[in-house]
Amino acid sequence: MSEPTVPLAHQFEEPAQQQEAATLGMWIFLATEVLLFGGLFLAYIVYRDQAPQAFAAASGKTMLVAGTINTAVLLVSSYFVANAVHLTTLGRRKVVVVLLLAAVLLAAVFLVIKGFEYHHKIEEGLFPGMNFHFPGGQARGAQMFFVLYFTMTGLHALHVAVGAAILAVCAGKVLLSPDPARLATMVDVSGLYWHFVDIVWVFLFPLFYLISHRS
Amino acid sequence: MNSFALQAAPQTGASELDYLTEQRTISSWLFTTDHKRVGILYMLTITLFFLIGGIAATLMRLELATPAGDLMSSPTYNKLFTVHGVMMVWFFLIPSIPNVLGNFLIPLMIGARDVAFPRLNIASWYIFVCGGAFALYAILSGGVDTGWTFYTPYSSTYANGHVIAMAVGILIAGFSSIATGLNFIVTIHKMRAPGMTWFRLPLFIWSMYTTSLILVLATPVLAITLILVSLERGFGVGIFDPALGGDPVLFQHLFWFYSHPAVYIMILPGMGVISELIACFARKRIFGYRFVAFASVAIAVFGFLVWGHHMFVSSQSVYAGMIFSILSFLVSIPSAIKVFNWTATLYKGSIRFDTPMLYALGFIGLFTVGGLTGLFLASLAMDVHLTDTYFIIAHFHYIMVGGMVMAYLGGLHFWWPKISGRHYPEILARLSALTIFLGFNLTFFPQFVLGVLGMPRRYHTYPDEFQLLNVLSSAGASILAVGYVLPLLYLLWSLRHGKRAEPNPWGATGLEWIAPSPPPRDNFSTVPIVTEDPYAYNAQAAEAEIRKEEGVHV
Amino acid sequence: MNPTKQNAWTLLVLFVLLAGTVGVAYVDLGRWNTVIAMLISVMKAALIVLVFMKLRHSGRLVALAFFAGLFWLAILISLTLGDFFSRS
Amino acid sequence: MKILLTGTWEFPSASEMAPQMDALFMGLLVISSLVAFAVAGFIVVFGIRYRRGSTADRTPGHGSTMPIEIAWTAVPLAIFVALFVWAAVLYFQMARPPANSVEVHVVAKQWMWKVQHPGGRREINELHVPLGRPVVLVMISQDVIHSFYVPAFRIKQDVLPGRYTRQWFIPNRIGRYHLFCAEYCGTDHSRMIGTVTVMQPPEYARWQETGDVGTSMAAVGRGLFMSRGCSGCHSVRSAISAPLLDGVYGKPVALSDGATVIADEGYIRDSILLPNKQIAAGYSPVMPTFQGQLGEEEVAQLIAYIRSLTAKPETSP
Ligand code: HEA
Ligand code: HEA
Ligand code: HEC
Ligand code: CUA
Ligand SMILES: [Cu+2]
Repeated sequence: MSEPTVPLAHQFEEPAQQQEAATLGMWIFLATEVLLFGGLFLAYIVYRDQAPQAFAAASGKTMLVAGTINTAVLLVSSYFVANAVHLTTLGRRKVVVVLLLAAVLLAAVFLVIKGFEYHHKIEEGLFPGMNFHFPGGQARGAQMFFVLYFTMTGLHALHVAVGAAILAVCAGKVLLSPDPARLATMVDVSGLYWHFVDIVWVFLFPLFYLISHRS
Repeated sequence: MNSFALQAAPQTGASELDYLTEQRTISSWLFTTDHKRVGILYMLTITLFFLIGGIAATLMRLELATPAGDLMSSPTYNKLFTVHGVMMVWFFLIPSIPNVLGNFLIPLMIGARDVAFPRLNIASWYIFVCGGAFALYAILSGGVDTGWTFYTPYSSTYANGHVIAMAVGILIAGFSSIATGLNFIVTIHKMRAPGMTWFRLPLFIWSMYTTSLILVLATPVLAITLILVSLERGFGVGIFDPALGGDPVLFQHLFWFYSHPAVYIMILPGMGVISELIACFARKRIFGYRFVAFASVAIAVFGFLVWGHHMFVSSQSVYAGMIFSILSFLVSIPSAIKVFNWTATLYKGSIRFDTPMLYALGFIGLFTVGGLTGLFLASLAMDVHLTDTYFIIAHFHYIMVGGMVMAYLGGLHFWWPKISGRHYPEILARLSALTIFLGFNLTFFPQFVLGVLGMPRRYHTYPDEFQLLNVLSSAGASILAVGYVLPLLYLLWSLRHGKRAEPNPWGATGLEWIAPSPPPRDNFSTVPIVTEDPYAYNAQAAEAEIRKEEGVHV
Repeated sequence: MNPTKQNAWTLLVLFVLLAGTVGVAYVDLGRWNTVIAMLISVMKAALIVLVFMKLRHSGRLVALAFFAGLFWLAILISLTLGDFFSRS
Repeated sequence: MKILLTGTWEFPSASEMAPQMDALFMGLLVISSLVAFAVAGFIVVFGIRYRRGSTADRTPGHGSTMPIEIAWTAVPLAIFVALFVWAAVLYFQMARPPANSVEVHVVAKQWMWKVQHPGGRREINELHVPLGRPVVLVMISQDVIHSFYVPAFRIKQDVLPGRYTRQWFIPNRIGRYHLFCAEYCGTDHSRMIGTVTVMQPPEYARWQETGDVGTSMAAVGRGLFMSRGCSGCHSVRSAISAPLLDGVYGKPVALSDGATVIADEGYIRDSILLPNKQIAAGYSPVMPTFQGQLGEEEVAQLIAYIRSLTAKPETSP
């Protein structure tokens, strides 16, 4: 870690201080993200408690296969990024670039699948507010389910897109840097963000896709 | 005078250029990453927003001078108090001390060259300005009439005007708060000079640290709440509107989960400033330093547990109400500790009544009144009668205007020589501090009475019997306005004509006072090393010195 | 163990957990379905945080920052639900 | 000027709760004033005594500051707990209406109060109540949140859309008092005001008979029950399997998801407007929603009718 070549910004005294500051900053930022999504999770609990059956019925309309694939996609991408972070410290430029770009590609796959699901929902008349209809008399609760579904997965998808952009920038910088090991902190911190995006999905997945898929 | 207990070479500034003169172009300001310049940029912006909020207040008070709604229509009045609340809370008071004095002082006080993330710092200002632009757009293109609390389903379904633009503006300003809070936390953790241990930090730093904690942990919830309101309003999807399957009380929980802690964002920084001022002008080490420091932490943490006291008549469960009520009482204990410790600091001091000290003493009195009336509101049954009346308005103006704005002005005067390198005219300054104190009390004390008598807030017209008190309040407001305009004028005047300031005009302790006035870009030529506790004041020595001077004169 | 190997093992376990959570959804356990699903999610999240995000090696302060986020979320949720669930 | 001066300080107290509230207020006021004046007093005394250049003794004290810190933490704490208990007990009382109350229905809408008495008389922005009898207001809003506030009674309660809230009082002084909407509700919030008139019970009884009297709320509800087709299903002769509503009110109802709820106003209102929210056990969810077809007042009348089917001995009027 202690590469003497890391450029030191004028406000810092030593590289370790700079690196710790960046890491701490990112973790605090992630704490704020927890609370950003947290408000939505609270709404989810309150409304699911008010209409448990409607939520179960509505959950039946989500695409379990697509959701499962997407979960796997994000997990694998996280794995790539974790490796990329480690290998950056070793200065392994080529592998790192490949891993980061693979993660970006997986992010794109995720978004495409998500887009496909959205499209399907809208076709089916399950987009709230746009002549929403839901059979079986549970329309009210089901609509709330889909309000939360679109808001929460939408906000998450936004994070995926931002995260992918950050990873792409990292890949570019690593590629062009004469000494990739210098970029360890940057890749590390970007990776933290990416893993967090993954974690959010780990919770969204069962809450939306797995309420009722009983055979 | 006071020894600084520093092992660094004396900081020389004579040959260096200071942060103001180092570069003079506009673009050097717009692209600056210097924490001091960012502080100045914030100062200019929030002054603008304060004036907008103040003009709205002036118009409201004019309207309320008569019971009939004769000066303006009720939609206009409703838009005015919304503009007033939004501007004053999010665009003036929340960023006031943190972003102006905090930005300027934190690195200086902890002996750093800058904050941890200077580029994030200037970015937060741009984000803030961007949020302000949205809010101004919402105001100019017809206004918003929801009140600063945006209660659903009114805001999401029934309100007039550009609610979404306003919400987005506040949301964006919120991200600027988050950036600032994050920056301060990391700075205070990682950038302290050698020897600057936690218990050697000035209490201002403790208060900024705890404020940042709230900024970072509460603001995201406001962000998501405003997003949901905007979605409901924009797309007609039901989230909070019961007609669409939502629950309006959930909105109130989310909103107050942010907004109650936010009121502590609007007082903790003020408390920090007051601790500095009291110690300096009483020439005494602050009484119970650790208690005051931990009181800040306690307020920040326990402040998150009491939000339901805004919802005692909202149909919240009786049991939840009881929990929130007792916790509201408990969170008042640390404030009590602070008030008592400040008062005790005066004991056996050598007290000077310079302008900043006048503000500080005014703060203690008015904050105490505001806080004590908060206890009325935390008392469950009492709040049933008092909620949504002018008693509430008086309660929070006593704390926010009588407390925080006083502290901001006091701090501004105290550090003005450091910030600008100039002295302000002392007599005029004392006079306006007095004007503000008198005007303030005349404006807001009658409102307590109005509230007890039952006058509801957000009323454009009111029954005749409330007129006398309203007239008094409006009269007070005009005195208050004069009191605010004066500092604006003489501080500007002093930039050019004020006496030049030496590095430490007050004989204060603290690292910021060993840097030249104004400080150079990197604050310290050599990093200071701290070996002693803060507030190394000595009242006896100060008195002895006076005796010596007098002896010379005789 | 070297980090890349550790990451690989972690991924494997994550996949097993994923399969588990989907599988359990096909068994009707009443309200336990949700409980189990959430437990599995917490396990997955913990793995990601501890291994991929290296929280184990990041020091107390960093851990504190992250747990502050979780703790405050717990405050938000528990006190709000306290109201909703105690209404008569 | 006359307007300015007359009546400014008049502050009527017209309910049994009011004196208790005023006592609480005085208690808070006395304690707060003592504290505030003590703090201010110390500041003034220290400010004079230890002003710069005064000859007061400034030798630093010795000993620990711990005892005094503990003292000024513990004493307020004790006071706070006492205040909390005092106010909480009162609040709890305010949340529990006595059983024998007159029940008055209030519907709030932008920007008026519509009141309906059990006897059928309706009024707008007025509320007439009998002296000395407990009155419960059962309130609901048709649009946004309002708040029903009568300063002379020291009571206030938000009125929500989609859910009933209630508050009660025992008026104990004849007179006319302000009624305010206290929750901001839009343009004419400040004009959503009215008067509460407290009358002698006989006078109140007479008043109920005159003016805009319809038949009693329950009787109107009965008419609606027939004309809106409820009776088509909810009757012994019906071909559809729907629960008979006699005696439902106030009783526990088993739901299809296994839960049990008490059939109060809120439940019955939901059954009419959101029939699929909770399904009575053993029935299929075939009841259509009446959302958009029935206003809140009509729903209140239907509820009054369904309540009247629960043949409980009515308390004497
Ligand atoms: C900076 C802002 C600020 C601060 C610091 C506070 C501090 C407090 N506030 Fe206030 N409050 C607001 C701003 C603030 N408030 C605003 C803006 C609103 C209205 C929002 C809206 O609806 O628009 C509001 C509304 C509000 C309500 C809701 C009223 C309602 O709408 O029904 C309540 C209820 O409990 C309350 C209570 C308190 C309490 C108990 C404190 C305590 O923290 C105060 C603690 C301080 C002291 C108590 C004084 C010092 C103590 C002593 C000297 C000790 C000794 C005392 C004794 C032994 C008795 N406040
Ligand atoms: C946070 C800080 C803050 C500050 C500093 C103030 C400052 C003032 N406020 Fe406050 N106020 C709030 C926060 C604040 N307010 C909030 C949150 C609300 C609730 C809103 C809601 O209900 O949604 C509120 C509501 C509120 C009301 C109640 C409205 C209602 O419910 O109907 C009133 C009424 O008197 C009022 C008055 C004032 C006055 C007279 C000042 C004065 O201190 C202002 C004095 C300042 C100036 C006058 C500007 C400087 C002078 C000039 C620029 C001179 C030139 C201008 C002219 C000649 C016009 N405010
Ligand atoms: C198409 C037939 C039908 C009509 C018309 C109808 N209902 Fe119902 N109602 C039902 C059925 C079936 C149930 C039981 C299932 C349920 O709870 O939804 C029910 C349940 C109820 C309940 C809950 C009773 C309980 O025991 O839980 C109430 C109250 C009620 N209806 C009132 C009304 C009123 C008032 C109207 C007219 C405005 C009305 N209904 C019109 C079929 C009907
Ligand atoms: Cu109705 Cu305010
Ligand atoms: Cu509060």
